[in-house]
Amino acid sequence: MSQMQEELRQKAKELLEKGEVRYIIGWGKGRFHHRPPIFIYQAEDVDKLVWDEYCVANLGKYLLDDKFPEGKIGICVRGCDSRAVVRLVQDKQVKREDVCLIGLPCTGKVDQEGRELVKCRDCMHRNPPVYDIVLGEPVEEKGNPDRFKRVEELEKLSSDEKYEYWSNVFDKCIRCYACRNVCPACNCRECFVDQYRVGWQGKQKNCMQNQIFGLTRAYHIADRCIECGECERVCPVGLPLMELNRKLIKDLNSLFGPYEAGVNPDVKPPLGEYRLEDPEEYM
Amino acid sequence: MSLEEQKQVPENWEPTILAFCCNWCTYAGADLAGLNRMKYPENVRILRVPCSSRVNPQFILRAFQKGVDGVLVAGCHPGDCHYVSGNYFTRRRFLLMQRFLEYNGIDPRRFQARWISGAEAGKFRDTMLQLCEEIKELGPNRKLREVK
Amino acid sequence: MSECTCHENPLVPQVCVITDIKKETPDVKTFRVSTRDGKKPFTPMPGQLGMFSILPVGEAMFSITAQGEDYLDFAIKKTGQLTDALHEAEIGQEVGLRGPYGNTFPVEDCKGHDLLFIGGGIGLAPVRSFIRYALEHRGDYGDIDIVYGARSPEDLCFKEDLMENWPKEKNTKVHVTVDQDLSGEWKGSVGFVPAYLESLNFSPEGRKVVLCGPPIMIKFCLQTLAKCGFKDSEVITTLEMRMKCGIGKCGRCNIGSKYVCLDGPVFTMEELSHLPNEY
Amino acid sequence: MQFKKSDLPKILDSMAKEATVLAPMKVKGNSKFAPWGTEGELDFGAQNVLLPPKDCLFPQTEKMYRFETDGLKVNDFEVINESRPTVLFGLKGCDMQSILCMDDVFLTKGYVDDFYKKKRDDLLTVCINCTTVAKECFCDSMGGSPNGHAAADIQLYDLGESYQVKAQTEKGQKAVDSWQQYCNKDEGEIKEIACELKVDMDGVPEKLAGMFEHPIWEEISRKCVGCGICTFLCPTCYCFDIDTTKDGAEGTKFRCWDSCMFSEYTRMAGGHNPRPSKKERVRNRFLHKLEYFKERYDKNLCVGCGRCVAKCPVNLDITSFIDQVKEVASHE
Amino acid sequence: MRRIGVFVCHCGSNIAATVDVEKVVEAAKTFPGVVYAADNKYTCSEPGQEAIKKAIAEHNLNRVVICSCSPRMHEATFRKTIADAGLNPYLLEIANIREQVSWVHTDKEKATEKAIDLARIAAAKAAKDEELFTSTIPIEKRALVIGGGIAGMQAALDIADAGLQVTLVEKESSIGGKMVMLDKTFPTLDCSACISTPKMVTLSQHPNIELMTYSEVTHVGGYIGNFEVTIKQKAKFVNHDICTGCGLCETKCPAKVTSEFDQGLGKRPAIHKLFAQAVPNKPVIDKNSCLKLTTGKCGICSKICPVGCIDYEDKDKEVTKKFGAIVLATGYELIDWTKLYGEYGGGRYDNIITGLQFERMVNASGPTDGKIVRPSDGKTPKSVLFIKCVGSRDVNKGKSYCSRACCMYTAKHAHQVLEKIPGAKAYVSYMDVRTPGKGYDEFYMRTLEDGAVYVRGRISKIYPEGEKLISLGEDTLSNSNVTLETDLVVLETAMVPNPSAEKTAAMIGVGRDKDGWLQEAHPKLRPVETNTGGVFLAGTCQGPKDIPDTVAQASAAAAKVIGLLYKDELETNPMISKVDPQKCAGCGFCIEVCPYGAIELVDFPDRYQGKKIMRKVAQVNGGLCQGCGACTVSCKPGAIDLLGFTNLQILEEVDALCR
Repeated sequence: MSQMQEELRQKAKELLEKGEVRYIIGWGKGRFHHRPPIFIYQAEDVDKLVWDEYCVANLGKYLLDDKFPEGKIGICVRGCDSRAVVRLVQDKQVKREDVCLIGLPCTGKVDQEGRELVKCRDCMHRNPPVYDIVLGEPVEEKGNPDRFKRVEELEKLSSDEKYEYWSNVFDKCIRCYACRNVCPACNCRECFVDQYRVGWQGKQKNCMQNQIFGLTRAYHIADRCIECGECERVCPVGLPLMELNRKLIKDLNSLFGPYEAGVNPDVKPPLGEYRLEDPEEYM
Repeated sequence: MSLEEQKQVPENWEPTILAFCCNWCTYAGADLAGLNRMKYPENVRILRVPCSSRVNPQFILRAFQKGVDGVLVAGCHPGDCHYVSGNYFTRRRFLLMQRFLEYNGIDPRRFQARWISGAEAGKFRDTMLQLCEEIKELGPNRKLREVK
Repeated sequence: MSECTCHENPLVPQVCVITDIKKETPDVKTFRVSTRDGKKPFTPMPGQLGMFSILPVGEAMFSITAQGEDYLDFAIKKTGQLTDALHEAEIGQEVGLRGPYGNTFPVEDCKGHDLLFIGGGIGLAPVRSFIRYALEHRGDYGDIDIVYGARSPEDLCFKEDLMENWPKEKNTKVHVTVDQDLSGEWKGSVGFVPAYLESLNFSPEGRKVVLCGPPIMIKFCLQTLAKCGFKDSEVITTLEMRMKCGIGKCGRCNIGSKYVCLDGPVFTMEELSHLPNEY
Repeated sequence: MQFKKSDLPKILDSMAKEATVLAPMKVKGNSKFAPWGTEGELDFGAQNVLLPPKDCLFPQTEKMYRFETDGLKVNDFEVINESRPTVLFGLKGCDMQSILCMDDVFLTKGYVDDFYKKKRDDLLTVCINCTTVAKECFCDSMGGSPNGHAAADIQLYDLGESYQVKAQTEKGQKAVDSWQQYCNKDEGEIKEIACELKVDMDGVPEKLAGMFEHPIWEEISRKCVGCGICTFLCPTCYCFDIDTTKDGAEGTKFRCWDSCMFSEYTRMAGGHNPRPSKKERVRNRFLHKLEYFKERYDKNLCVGCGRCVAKCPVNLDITSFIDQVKEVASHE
Repeated sequence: MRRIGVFVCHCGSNIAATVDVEKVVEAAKTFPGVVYAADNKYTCSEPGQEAIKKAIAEHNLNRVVICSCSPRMHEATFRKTIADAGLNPYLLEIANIREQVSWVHTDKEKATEKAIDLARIAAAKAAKDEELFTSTIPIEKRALVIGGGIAGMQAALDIADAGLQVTLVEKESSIGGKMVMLDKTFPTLDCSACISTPKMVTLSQHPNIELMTYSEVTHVGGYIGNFEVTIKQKAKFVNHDICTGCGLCETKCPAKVTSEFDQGLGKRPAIHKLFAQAVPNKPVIDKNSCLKLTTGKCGICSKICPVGCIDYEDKDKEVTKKFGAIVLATGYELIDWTKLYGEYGGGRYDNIITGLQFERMVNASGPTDGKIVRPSDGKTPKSVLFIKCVGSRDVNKGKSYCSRACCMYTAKHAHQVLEKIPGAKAYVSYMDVRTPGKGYDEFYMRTLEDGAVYVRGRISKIYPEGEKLISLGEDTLSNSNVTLETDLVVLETAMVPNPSAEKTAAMIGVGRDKDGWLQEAHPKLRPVETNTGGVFLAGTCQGPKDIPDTVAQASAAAAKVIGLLYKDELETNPMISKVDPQKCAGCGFCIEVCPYGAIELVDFPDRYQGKKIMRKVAQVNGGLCQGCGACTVSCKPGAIDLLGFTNLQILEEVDALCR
């Protein structure tokens, strides 16, 4: 891992010195084993860049803080970040030519106690699908055989048990909106939650309002979720949000054909188009 | 409200069913059912929308939140949509939403979609009969419901 | 400053009635409010605000522009969801009211000074409470000058005060300007308030300035006043837009360690210069 | 005065008879102060309970008053302010200190928040000293101590097999009297411990006072995602918003937690927002925690509980910030 | 406070019978925002509307809710009423308590409760109604007529006579359609060519009509008043500007193929005029049968052509024009009976022909110069059997509907046989005889008097025996089987929609009914309009009909087009989508779901981190947007909203439902 870190620092210095990018987004040292995102403007600061098994946060969404950059932005992208950037380009929030993607094949990350993260265990694209530069050799993809196992388990429950399960989950939600703020698919200028005038969603924190927020947000990103698992990772009360998103992805695949968000920039999200021969149940 | 309390049903309980009907087909079908004096139970409230593609899945969540027991989204047959492709999108959205609600514990019969054209008054009446009967059998819906 | 006396719980309003609605401009109305039994809800000092709630829509802070024996006047501009509902209210409608909140204009240490009131658009409403107070205690104050500007002639608030009542008062001069005049009948000056203020060229000796209006106007007026030699301690303004709960608990109105609801909304520019530039 | 750890459940049951006893528990994978009796097991572990105790004094959603309009008339407001005697059992030093901060805010400076006051008067606080310390705790650098708190009604000291009891207020004394049957007189030897994470706070508020325009804010706020984790998990954050649930003609006015990190927190009528970007918001939160509150109430608003350090998704951590403030020259 | 007035209608007894109207009025008074509620015997009548206007003035209402019949019925009427009273016409909500309550429920108490619910919902929506204003779009003063049969010709002539420019597009090489194939037309028996060819000539010489034969419409974009239509002119290989139509090339062309125009009875050369009196009277080369174009060997026609107008290099040309209105007159085809009726030989026996083939035979300019012959041996048949309803009124084999015109033209055919072949026998096997027109039944009676034998029953089988054709059937009147031995059998087959019309209709967005006929807006009230603005129907493309009805519809469609193009600009539907630039992030997902391409991304000046920038924001074209609302759901933050059915209004309706 540290050999890659040297390569990354070398490439970053080179890009900054040649002026190809104005700054580079990567991971830096934080308290304990935290590797918070870091923004390197000067070539001599490249030594702050870190690449080890603790670099966990998704960097894609920071491009939204600088939508009209003067120069190019360099950004370290693992598999999930690269898919996040592809989605942001598809959503026309980021111009592909404004960004220089430094691809880093990733073998999975660990949490503060060294345990493999759930999101990396389930990762389907360890090599960045889209990049401008790639460092190191591609890692072999291990895929995720039981990608929908948990979803299938839940589907077997009776409807009361399912409701009991999900209302327990949403009873714990404290409405901190971390899941929305880290999600690359959530890039609206004004979220439906903040639109008190239209009144989609109440501000009260109770099980029912949390459920409405959770279900609505899951449905909004149904065909845009890149399964990066950040929402589950950052949730302070540990809600299993990916089980909602994966259910929608499973149905989308079975109903309208296999689709993985953010892998191929030309494939459009399925809910934005239709085919005459879609499955028909309402005749 | 624990699940057991939810099971008791007040005796003369009548289900409240909300139907989003597309103005060009199903709403016209409902009018035709009226013209032909076809009879169906009083539990359904019809909301007119320009096209079934106007119905936002969030309205369905809002309906269950406000205590509706069953929701129907009805529009033109694919190919007949007055707005050319409206119902194709409706079909995609609600095939997904139906499975999603079922996954969250809402009985799928509580939320249905149908294609009913302006000429199919009979089919409209039969849908209403079938819907009311199914929801009456399912009992009041207390899931996702706002406690007053 | 007088305590809020409406209800033992400071966050719960008392029920009052709108007794009169006067249309000042196309988007500003003055609402006269008194309690159900016709009395004055509370006795505010100039510059204080009341929390006005239209049920079931919501509540917001508005300055008390005038007060009488048994009523309080609020001049409110139509800008959002709450004010929309308010502008559709009718006479006899019951509303919730609590207050008064905020500190007051420094009526005491302005005594003996000349007063220069500068208002922009709806900004005249809070300043008017001090003007009326000064005119009631005319002897305590020196010359009074009122500089007021609005977008267009029909956007001028409190026209009868501006045109008839105030000019008749002893050595009180009213200078009115409009940003642009499409109708053509407007005889007064045309131009923005800061430029107009500069042309009037007031001398800073013994004069205190009370300033309130849109942020852009305040910014340029401050520059003009500095040019005329006014010291920051002489310039007083009100930041009532920042107020939310009124009782300094909800944490929203802080500028640095000061809470606008408790330590403001009236500040001298000198006090504000010590605070972080975030208002 | 001591009682054996095995008697603790009995004591809690006895208190639960006429008051709601809240104890730090793990309930369905959620670590919070839960009423004694809900299934889940007590958790006096090193890591502080995730959800802060402020929820019992200042609930996340609190109904204030109900109203009903018919036509132009509004009938009288019906205030909802019922509260039961509660016991906050197993408080750590930092959480106790946070309650004192909240008392200053809600009970002083001209207005007394009636809702808070009623709940505060019904509250009995039972503090416990920390036997182990989490790596994020830094309460002793912020004026607190892991070994108990003087302001708690009752202070318990963990002696391994039993708890040493020390009533510190007459309210506490009254409660301890009711425990007599379980207690014996001897005194145990109390072990003192200290936090691993150290932060040097002196001179920081004064230095921060002059750092409003400092470039450090731009640098540290860049990585913030603007979510509400730090504010909702912080025991001392008290900002709230007031809103209404409308149901036709009647409705309820309620207040709910709000976060200064949300983008529309200071958006005013007409759209003007004095804190438009993350930089202003992060700056305001840190300055409020470390400087503004100190100036106003002469207390640090950060009690060093370490919850935000642990749970911030991008490790925007107040301790690192304080270290940076110490190093950097104040007027760059 | 919104000042809402609620008016509950008795509709005589239609509503009052099962809904306690007074109770609804009392309940309406308690709704939030309602300041006045009243009932009315007939709200849509003159006194009813006056009562509304008076109430609006008296109580200065600013929102109106009317509980009456379906909005599809009287929404326009009531909008005009409140507009006359000075209110914006869109501050109106209608609760349908007739078709969807009183007529469909029996229990009065529950029906009243439902009516109250619907009134409350309408009042909740009305409270959030905003004033809407129509905007205007320019109109292109040109009409396009697709299909050159009698329907297309009549419509084009009427529109052109009104002084408007018309383009008539016909896919064959000449206009005339099916009518010009016929010999005589019922009931007057005047010769079809005599009444249609003069029309064709006046049309070709009409200054306002641009005739584009041998052309097809390939793309239709735009909207009412501003259609952009791309027309492909198929390569004619003959330069019509120089060609004099002398016909020399036709006589010399060696490639002979079966003539579609003669329904396969005769032959025609590769270079051919569709028929003798074709308009334009100039030939085209059929590129599939011309030897020069298929094999490269020949070229006789170019050699002998006196003016040298043959051009083998001719290519298809596409031209795009703007039109204000479109008339579809794509006509019909006959059903392919050979695949459906094996019992009639399935096309194996030459002497079983269709009605149109019979028409071509009996037509003087037809392949047999007017003589009725047996296609097998060319002899004159002594006895002819006509079978009606072949494919029509036959649910399990053919079409369920009646093709309307066959009864009359079968009587005509029988009359022609009896008249042209002295001593011949004409049998007609029928289920019913439908003669619904002026002079129709008298014509049928005369055919009976001429000696036509009408056998009431269906022919179940036909098989050849020697030279004769044996038809087995029954005679339900005498309740006996019958066997008919005839020389010739003519099947009067069903009309079916023109297959190429399906593609054209899909391009324009016009629907088709269950049988494939183009879908009219309303069968009784708007037979010549479609649900797509600015598109009209004429003739059999909308359903089987005879020539008098076709011409009537063609003139009706023309009247509609003239009515539309008479105005300089068109008021647009105000209930369209609108974008809030502050909420729109320019993601463009609404563009993908909009069926009319009414949304585009435009630059929007804004400030971003202190800098002035231009960012992309969606914008709705008022003329194109039809107000379906699909975009509002694809827009997650709700930046685009549908006026008249806003998210806020629908949420209010759902909230009001369970109060």
